[in-house]
Amino acid sequence: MVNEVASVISNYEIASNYWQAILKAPEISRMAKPGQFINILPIKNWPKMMRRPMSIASNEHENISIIYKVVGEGTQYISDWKEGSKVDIIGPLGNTWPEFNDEYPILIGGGVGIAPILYLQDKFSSEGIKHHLIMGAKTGSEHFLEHSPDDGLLLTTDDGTIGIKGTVIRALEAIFHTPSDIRNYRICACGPSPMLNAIKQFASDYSIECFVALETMMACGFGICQGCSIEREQNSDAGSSYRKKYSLACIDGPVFQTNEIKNC
Amino acid sequence: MVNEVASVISNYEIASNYWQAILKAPEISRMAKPGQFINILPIKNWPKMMRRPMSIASNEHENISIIYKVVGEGTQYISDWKEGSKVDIIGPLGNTWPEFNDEYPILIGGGVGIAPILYLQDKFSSEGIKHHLIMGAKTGSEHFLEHSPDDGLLLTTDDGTIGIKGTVIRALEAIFHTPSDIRNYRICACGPSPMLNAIKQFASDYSIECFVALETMMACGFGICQGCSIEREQNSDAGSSYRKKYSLACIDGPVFQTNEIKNC
Amino acid sequence: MLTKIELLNHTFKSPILVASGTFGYGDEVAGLIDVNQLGGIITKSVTLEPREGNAPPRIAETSAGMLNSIGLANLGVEKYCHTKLPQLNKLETKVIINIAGFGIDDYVKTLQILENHDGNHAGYEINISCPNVKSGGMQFGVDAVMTESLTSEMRKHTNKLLILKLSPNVTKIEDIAMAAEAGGADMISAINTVVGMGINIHNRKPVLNTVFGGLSGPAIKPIALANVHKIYKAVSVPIIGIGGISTAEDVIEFIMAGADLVQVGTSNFKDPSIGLKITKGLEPLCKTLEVTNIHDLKGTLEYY
Amino acid sequence: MLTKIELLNHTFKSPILVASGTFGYGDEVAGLIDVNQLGGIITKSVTLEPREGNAPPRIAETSAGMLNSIGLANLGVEKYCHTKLPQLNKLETKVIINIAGFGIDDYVKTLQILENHDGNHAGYEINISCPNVKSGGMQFGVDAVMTESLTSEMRKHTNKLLILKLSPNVTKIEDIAMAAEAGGADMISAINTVVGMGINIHNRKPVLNTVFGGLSGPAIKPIALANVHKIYKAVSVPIIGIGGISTAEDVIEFIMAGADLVQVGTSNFKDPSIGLKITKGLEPLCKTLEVTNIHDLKGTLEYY
Ligand SMILES: Cc1cc2nc3c(=O)[nH]c(=O)nc-3n(C[C@H](O)[C@H](O)[C@H](O)COP(=O)(O)OP(=O)(O)OC[C@H]3O[C@@H](n4cnc5c(N)ncnc54)[C@H](O)[C@@H]3O)c2cc1C
Ligand SMILES: Cc1cc2nc3c(=O)[nH]c(=O)nc-3n(C[C@H](O)[C@H](O)[C@H](O)COP(=O)(O)OP(=O)(O)OC[C@H]3O[C@@H](n4cnc5c(N)ncnc54)[C@H](O)[C@@H]3O)c2cc1C
Ligand SMILES: Cc1cc2nc3c(=O)[nH]c(=O)nc-3n(C[C@H](O)[C@H](O)[C@H](O)COP(=O)(O)O)c2cc1C
Ligand SMILES: Cc1cc2nc3c(=O)[nH]c(=O)nc-3n(C[C@H](O)[C@H](O)[C@H](O)COP(=O)(O)O)c2cc1C
Ligand code: FES
Ligand code: FES
Repeated sequence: MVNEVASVISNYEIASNYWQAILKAPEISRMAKPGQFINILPIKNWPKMMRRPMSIASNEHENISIIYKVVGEGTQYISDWKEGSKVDIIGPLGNTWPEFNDEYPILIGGGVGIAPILYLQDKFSSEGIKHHLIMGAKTGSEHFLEHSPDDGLLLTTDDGTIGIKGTVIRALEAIFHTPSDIRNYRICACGPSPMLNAIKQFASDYSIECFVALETMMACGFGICQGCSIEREQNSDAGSSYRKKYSLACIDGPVFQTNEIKNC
Repeated sequence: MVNEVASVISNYEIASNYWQAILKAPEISRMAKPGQFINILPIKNWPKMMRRPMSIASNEHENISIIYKVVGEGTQYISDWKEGSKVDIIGPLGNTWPEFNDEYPILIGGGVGIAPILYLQDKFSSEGIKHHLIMGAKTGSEHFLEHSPDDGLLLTTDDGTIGIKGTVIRALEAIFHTPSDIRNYRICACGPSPMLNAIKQFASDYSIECFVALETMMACGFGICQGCSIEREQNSDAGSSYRKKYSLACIDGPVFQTNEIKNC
Repeated sequence: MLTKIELLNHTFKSPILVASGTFGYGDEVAGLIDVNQLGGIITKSVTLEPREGNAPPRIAETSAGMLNSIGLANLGVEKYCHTKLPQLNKLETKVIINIAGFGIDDYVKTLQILENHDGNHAGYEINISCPNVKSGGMQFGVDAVMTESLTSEMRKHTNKLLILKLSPNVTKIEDIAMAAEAGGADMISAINTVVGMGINIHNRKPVLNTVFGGLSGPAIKPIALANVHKIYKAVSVPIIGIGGISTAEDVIEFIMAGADLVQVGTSNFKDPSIGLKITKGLEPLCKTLEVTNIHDLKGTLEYY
Repeated sequence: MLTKIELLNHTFKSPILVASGTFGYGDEVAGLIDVNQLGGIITKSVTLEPREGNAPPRIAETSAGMLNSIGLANLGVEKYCHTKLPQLNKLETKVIINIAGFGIDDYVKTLQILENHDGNHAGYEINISCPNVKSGGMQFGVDAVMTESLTSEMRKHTNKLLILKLSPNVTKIEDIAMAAEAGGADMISAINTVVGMGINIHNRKPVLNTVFGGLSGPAIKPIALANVHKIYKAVSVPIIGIGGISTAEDVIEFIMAGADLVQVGTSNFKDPSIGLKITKGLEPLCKTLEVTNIHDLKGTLEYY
């Protein structure tokens, strides 16, 4: 974890209200692993008390990227970043996805939850590991990739404008209703809570291992404020004694196995 | 007084750390008089509670201008205004300089205090009324006009790099030590408190009528908060009963005759 | 009429009133907004005698807030009745006259004088956060017994709305609220400013002439909301929520916490039409929240 | 050494300490800053038994501040002594251990266990703002008599610095400060967080699981400063000023108001190296203010 002044390489809208910023941040880039995030000061005189956490969406050479939606003041300022802007970020923060041995990855991203999923997919792609990627959105204009089922890339939209009509669960069902030899599926997902809870249920029904990257309010991002607590399903052995009943999303997470935690 | 959305015509540095912004604000322009000011919301999400008051420095057709120094967050944001930006201003606020009949005007501006003085000078110039204008600054790079004693324009600098070396008092002395027929001088000044207090003293010593435009903290700018009180030399008859001992700089001022008030 | 409020036989056009000391007497802002569209206006505190107010500096900026020590500058109740009341009578919105004093007598006399004049005002808001000379500089607002005596004494002299405005600078605001209720207050309004201070490090003087002053603005909103909710749990009279309100969402928070009406204060300085903007913003919010009248949201906060 | 402070036989490298609960145990930030350059560190409150803390949500943002209700999550004093104390002993800055409890016994036992372990720590900061089960949910920090008993009881068990940390949620903080002084406290620190609340209007639930929480950050700076100045006028022991500090100018304000040292809390979250940045900023400010040691500024506020 370092506090780095990154410089903005590019920052533009990649789909309707979805933005991507590429940042030159050599230190963080060197250390980062999929699933980790950075904590951003949106502008120099940022009047609020908390930085804005954003998952790392890609990491190449010295550049990391974030994919974000403009939802409030912080993300509004982030979308104003210009090429060459200097921005104050802390990272990499948090844990990473589990080691994959021979498990078959189904990656699912809902909305901007796609960010930490894309970084993981990059890893699988570069290592030539076969996997499925499901991306969910409300409508077609929010997608920035092509629906290509043959390559394992399934898009869903609530309104059916692109890909499968319905939620990502419909895409999951499609995969599981297609005859296949694969038995050791493992889901890695990130997105809005209702989606993750539905996936958690699905995984439990089908007895599939399932990991999710969670979002909570975070004041510090590195285990000090204890604000980002996540209620566990059963007490944890790991971590300090005060992290048995609750885990901290910023250091014990953001990635959790769904059966560890009460709710997504 | 109206709340107007003005559009920025231009905004640039006219001298070292002195900026001028020209705003198209037809309503305010139509009503404004020299000495009056506007109260500015520097940016849309301005996190502080108070607008930033700025004197009107010129008023032509539908355009008013302000001249300002970047001293803090508000003026920093103002200096970021781009051509075409929409800005939220309230005005015109405050009183105006006294009526001139046959009094001979000596106008004095120190630092950014020059703004309300220039607007007044514009009026005299356009009416062909003879006057003197003294402008004081720390150093030459802060001046944006030419020293031209023959036209009645005297510049002073603390370090002597341009014009008369010393404070504006030196320029005043120069005028008063030059033999002249004029007897009915009247000073109108704006600038930092120490300068105004020195001018007040000078005027009193030489028994000259003297008016100053004052700056105080202002929360509302139109007589409601009662935050901008100025202690009077003697009780006032004008205004409400609670404005006898203290005047309100935003409605009873910003222009005061120096012998009305305790301190500048 | 999603935002019309019927309360104690009065109809408020909206739950948004403007707070005492932050809107003058309603006439100063004539060029900027139509006061009659507000739910009501609380006038600047009036006292028995005219007051010049404190020496400058009287205000300072703080993070998301401001400090003030105006010192209740006002023209005194007599002049108020002659110059302000006739104007206020013409307003087509609820007028509530805020009264301040330094002892029970003061308050009662001021009230009596106002009652003796023809006023259309709906009632009185009693500011009990002024330094009380008799108990050695402490404030009424911090003493439950005194609050009850003051309230019941004033209750004898008016049938109009009697609203006690509480100070947050106490250990248990519930006790003061219950005292006001016991004394016969029709409503409680809360909060007045929080005691604060600032220093100009360059001249080594306080930013306010009086050293201590009142903190207001969004900075205190969480404090105000906590106090309103505590009062809501302690009394059954209606409540007016005050403190840091600047958005329609803020208003809903106060109503869910237990307020019936709210007042907007400091935010008026930054945007004199904020009250009307908030009022406009309330309609769509009520629709999103699926209520037919905003009052249905009162106290609907659900605990975890 | 413009900013070195000599106080009660201790040397603080600078007046800037980091506040309890906002800097962990000093090890978590290792990658970001050199803790040893700080004036000191106050560790997260430790209690007799381990505590899991409150259910989420535990934090929320407010204008220029934040609300928290962490619920004193900590590993308990036994484990603290075994896992944290040895690490803290290695620090080359002043360590002050913050203790919280729910009754006098609690506090004293925790202190005794700490005293029975080898610790290089300079002293204890006693957090008396926790809900006290015995007096029905009220807090120690609001009762002068209890504060004095607690202080004098703890005084018997340690010769290290005993610092009482006061709550601002009281009518007269001076009374509590005087009680702590009478009980034998070496110093007073103030303030802990201000009671506040927020509501998520969409799910109609409080933003904190516990409904009420503690407000901190620049929003409360004026409140903190007022409390520090009131305490300064009431007691003669040294004072640690806390609340919303984020700049070197803020530090000077607290010192002029009467503080000897200060703590930076919430601002650490936004900028973990803020403590060191402020320290750097103090040197030039001391020069501008023409003092040879920053301590010369203590209580130099001049009234109008
Ligand atoms: C580990 C982590 C990774 C994230 N990754 C991404 C990402 O890749 N892309 C993306 O678009 N968003 C991501 N988020 C969410 C992102 O942090 C919020 O959208 C952002 O903080 C909103 O800021 P704002 O000022 O624009 O909106 P605000 O108006 O402040 O808030 C809008 C909403 O955002 C949420 N939010 C605000 N502050 C925080 C905070 N400090 N922590 C968590 N949530 C907050 C709240 O639920 C709030 O209601 C992530 C959050 C976490 C915790
Ligand atoms: C009637 C009037 C006319 C003015 N005309 C001009 C002008 O023509 N050109 C110009 O450059 N400046 C003018 N000023 C001063 C100008 O308002 C301040 O410089 C500006 O508000 C500073 O804002 P900031 O956020 O950049 O600085 P901050 O960091 O907020 O403040 C820097 C200093 O500016 C002063 N200041 C801040 N807010 C206010 C306020 N609301 N009212 C008064 N003073 C304040 C304070 O003394 C403060 O120490 C005028 C002030 C008044 C009252
Ligand atoms: C400049 C100023 C003057 C005030 N004057 C009065 C007053 O005369 N009487 C009163 O009861 N409250 C007065 N108040 C307090 C407000 O009515 C209100 O209770 C407080 O400011 C909190 O609300 P806000 O945060 O919306 O401003 C004043 C507040 C300010 C900022
Ligand atoms: C997340 C958080 C946790 C805190 N935990 C403690 C604690 O365990 N013990 C304590 O005495 N104070 C605790 N505090 C209070 C701070 O130490 C400090 O008194 C308060 O936050 C005001 O300072 P600030 O405005 O600089 O944050 C905590 C504050 C925050 C924000
Ligand atoms: S965000 Fe502070 S502990 Fe997780
Ligand atoms: S600035 Fe509010 S009365 Fe003058």
